[in-house]
Amino acid sequence: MMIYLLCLILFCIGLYGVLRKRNIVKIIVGLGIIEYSMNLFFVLLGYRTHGRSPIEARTENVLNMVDPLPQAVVLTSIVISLAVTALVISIAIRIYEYYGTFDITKIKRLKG
Amino acid sequence: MRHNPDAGMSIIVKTVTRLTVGLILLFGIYIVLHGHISPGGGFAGGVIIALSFVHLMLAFGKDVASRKLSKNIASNLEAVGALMFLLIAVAGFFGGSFFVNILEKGTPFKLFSAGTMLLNNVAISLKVGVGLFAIFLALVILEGSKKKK
Amino acid sequence: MNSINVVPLFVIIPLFSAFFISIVGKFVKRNAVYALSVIPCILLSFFSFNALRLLQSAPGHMLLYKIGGWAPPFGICMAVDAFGVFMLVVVNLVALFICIYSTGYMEKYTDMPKFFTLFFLMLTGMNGLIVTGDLFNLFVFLEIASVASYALVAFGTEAEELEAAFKYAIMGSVASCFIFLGIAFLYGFTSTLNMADMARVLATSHSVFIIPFVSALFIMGFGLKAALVPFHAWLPDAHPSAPASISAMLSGVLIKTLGVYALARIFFNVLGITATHLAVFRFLGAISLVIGVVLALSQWDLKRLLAYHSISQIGYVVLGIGIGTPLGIFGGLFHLLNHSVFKSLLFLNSGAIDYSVGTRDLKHMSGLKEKMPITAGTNMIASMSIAGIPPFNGFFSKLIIIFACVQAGYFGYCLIAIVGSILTLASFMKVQRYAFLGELRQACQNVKEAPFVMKFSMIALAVICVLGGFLLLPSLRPFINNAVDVLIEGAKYSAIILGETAK
Amino acid sequence: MELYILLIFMIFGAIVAIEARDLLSSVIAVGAVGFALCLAFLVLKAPDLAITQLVVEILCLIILIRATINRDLPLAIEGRWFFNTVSTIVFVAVFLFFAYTALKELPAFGDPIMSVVKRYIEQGTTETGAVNLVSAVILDFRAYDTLGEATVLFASVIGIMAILRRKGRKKIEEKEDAS
Repeated sequence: MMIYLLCLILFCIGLYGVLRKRNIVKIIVGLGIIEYSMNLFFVLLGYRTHGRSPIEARTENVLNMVDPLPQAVVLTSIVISLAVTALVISIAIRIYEYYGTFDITKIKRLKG
Repeated sequence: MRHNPDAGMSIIVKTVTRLTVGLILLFGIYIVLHGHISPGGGFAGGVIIALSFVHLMLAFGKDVASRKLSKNIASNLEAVGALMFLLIAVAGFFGGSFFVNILEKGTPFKLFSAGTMLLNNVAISLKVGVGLFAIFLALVILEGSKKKK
Repeated sequence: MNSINVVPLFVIIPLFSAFFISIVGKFVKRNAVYALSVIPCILLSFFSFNALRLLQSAPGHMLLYKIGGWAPPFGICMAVDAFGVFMLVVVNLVALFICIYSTGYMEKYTDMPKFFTLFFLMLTGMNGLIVTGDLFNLFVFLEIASVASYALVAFGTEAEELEAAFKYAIMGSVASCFIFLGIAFLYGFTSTLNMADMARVLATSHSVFIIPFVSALFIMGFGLKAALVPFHAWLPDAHPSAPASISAMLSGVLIKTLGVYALARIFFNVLGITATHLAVFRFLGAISLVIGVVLALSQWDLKRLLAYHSISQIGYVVLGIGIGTPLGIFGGLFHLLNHSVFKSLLFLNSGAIDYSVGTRDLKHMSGLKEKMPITAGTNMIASMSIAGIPPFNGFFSKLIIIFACVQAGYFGYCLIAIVGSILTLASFMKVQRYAFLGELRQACQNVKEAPFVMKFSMIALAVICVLGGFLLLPSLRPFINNAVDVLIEGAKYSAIILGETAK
Repeated sequence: MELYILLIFMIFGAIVAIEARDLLSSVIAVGAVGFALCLAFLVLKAPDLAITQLVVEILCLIILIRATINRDLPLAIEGRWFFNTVSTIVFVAVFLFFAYTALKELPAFGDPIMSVVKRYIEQGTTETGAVNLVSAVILDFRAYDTLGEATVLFASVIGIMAILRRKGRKKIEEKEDAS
């Protein structure tokens, strides 16, 4: 139970970084940390004490396998977070080209 | 690889890169082909292939790598990979419903053992590898154009 | 190809055309790409009406499609019921007219093939989300639609658009992380990802804290995708800066499928609706209704004004669904249909003005009626129906929501709905007076009417606006009523799916 | 036991990444958190995930460094208005409290209820022919997810190519010759 809480604390640190920081790169870093903790939490749910990795051994029949479903789901989620992070970084680069700064309080051309 | 000597990093990095790029590419292809036997698979292998191209570009500068695989060829190849994956899925219609694994299964520990899984892995790795390299090329080319302005 | 195979076509067709256009786009002339993009949309709308007809004959009023031949709890299944077909018809019809419109509108932007590729990817995401019966699959298609819409908002790479796209992308991905956390908790508790199987396990299990916490996570995640008030900050920036056909797609269809449909499907069919959920929905709906209209009054940029109205109209829909009685849900869904029609028409009109006059500011344009009669006419119809003037469809759906409020005894919400409708009327009078009536400004002398393609789709949507009112006829009413029944008895959803696989 | 050590290290790495003044050091701190996550996957017996996380982490790091390296960056000035800090901290506290209560009801760490997965483990190899069950789940039982997944990556590549093109809109004078 304690390990789940540590993972959610990591989630909150990332959330703090996204909501609180003024620098675009810090916000992207916070987003990355949120996605790391999210993936870790899902895999933690599937762990079995003294389990073995879910690959059949040639010689003997592996009995206590770890849950393969969260691993398949998190593999997809890792690549989704890569796709979103790459998109957000390319937007940040173009914003730096126009505004000359990464500080979101200075990027306020939009009204309201 | 004829290139203007000043682009890219120092000579030491270039010689090391000449040695390791082939090995990284080979390792990536191994991971893709053995996806259903050992850990790894379409995604991991594809990203390793992309990294080998990125490694080449970082060491030798932009023009060498884009001569190997230019941007619009990359985006076309990526769409071809994605289309291949979709066609394998649609081919499942003959075997009943959408994503049926129509090829025969073969004996477990052999290379051609899991029906369409091998083809799926190859299609995904083609798409992921070329797509991520296209992203990196787009990022670098934007940087180049800004300096010229 | 027997009839059941129509279900995966809703994902295969847009996906195939997205990949095909991105390959062929550079080597083919412009109108070939236009043809390549309009034909799949026509096919999709035809299949969605076809699915409507198929549904009557389907066992248990549910089109169940087992992907890869695996039975639901083990593989992913596609479950299309009355509520799903209702959303499919709305999404694909509006997408058809927007696609026709954008073949004309995209002259102003470079790199047009990439636009249509992203357009079809967004359509794939929405159709996939409506069709799927698996919770993680719903998350993946939600991500496809969101990533495509982040890129489309920043399509014209100007400074404001990039800033709006950045804000939208960050808030959107934080919302997706909350949704993924909710899915992780549900998987940990029920150890299955299939919605029907999960509903059965949740119904039999006794959990005191899990369901409230997970529903809070989902309300935050899908609430942000639906732009309900506490999470609406991205919408007034993202919609004006997107190209007009995309802002029509965003506020017409995207926030409804990603937000309202997903909320309704998960809360009514999976988690099991409770009185507190309904109270929260009513409260959020009422707040976004009021704040959306009040903020819209002071706006001078036409598209920003329309974006704030999207927030308030979504408030109507969520308020309608939050009442919980069959009449309330009927009003909510009917308003969802009407809003996606007249809101996309309003955005298409603003795009036509932007295309010919070149500005979005109400102060700089007036008296366009002489030069752009058709746009003025369609705008008049759309403003009348959003403000709720009797002969048009907006009036009937708002009326039903107000009746449902009175019938269920929520007089406060009923008052808010009426006041909101009046303020909407006021702000659209402003739009009419400044944009179309009054004398023609000398700057706008050489303004010419929008091209034929744009006029055709605007007139088509206006016709639907006028005809929308007749959906109340007894012959057409079951179209929405079956969707309402799906939501009312939520538990039947899982009984049908699991029952169907058992036999 | 080593899981706790890795998690504590990740939390410290995350704090350093958020609070570091220089952007480059915060990007490198995120890299460290990513590699610790890769180790955690190995400890949790998920080799597929470890490879993918390691490789994706490297690519993400290269792109991030590329975005921050040759910019004449002022140091990230601290300080934002007071209301924002209070609301973030209150939200985090409420979130953690309710998460704690919900966590108590989840099955204990280490023995997940594997109702659906039992069939994957027992008949996975016979039905799909794959030895690596994670690949069996990805490419056969839930192959539709992987199709969606490949489309997300395709969408982001096309989106990045659309965002990073040099000229977004045609200027007015160009519009005549184009149409």
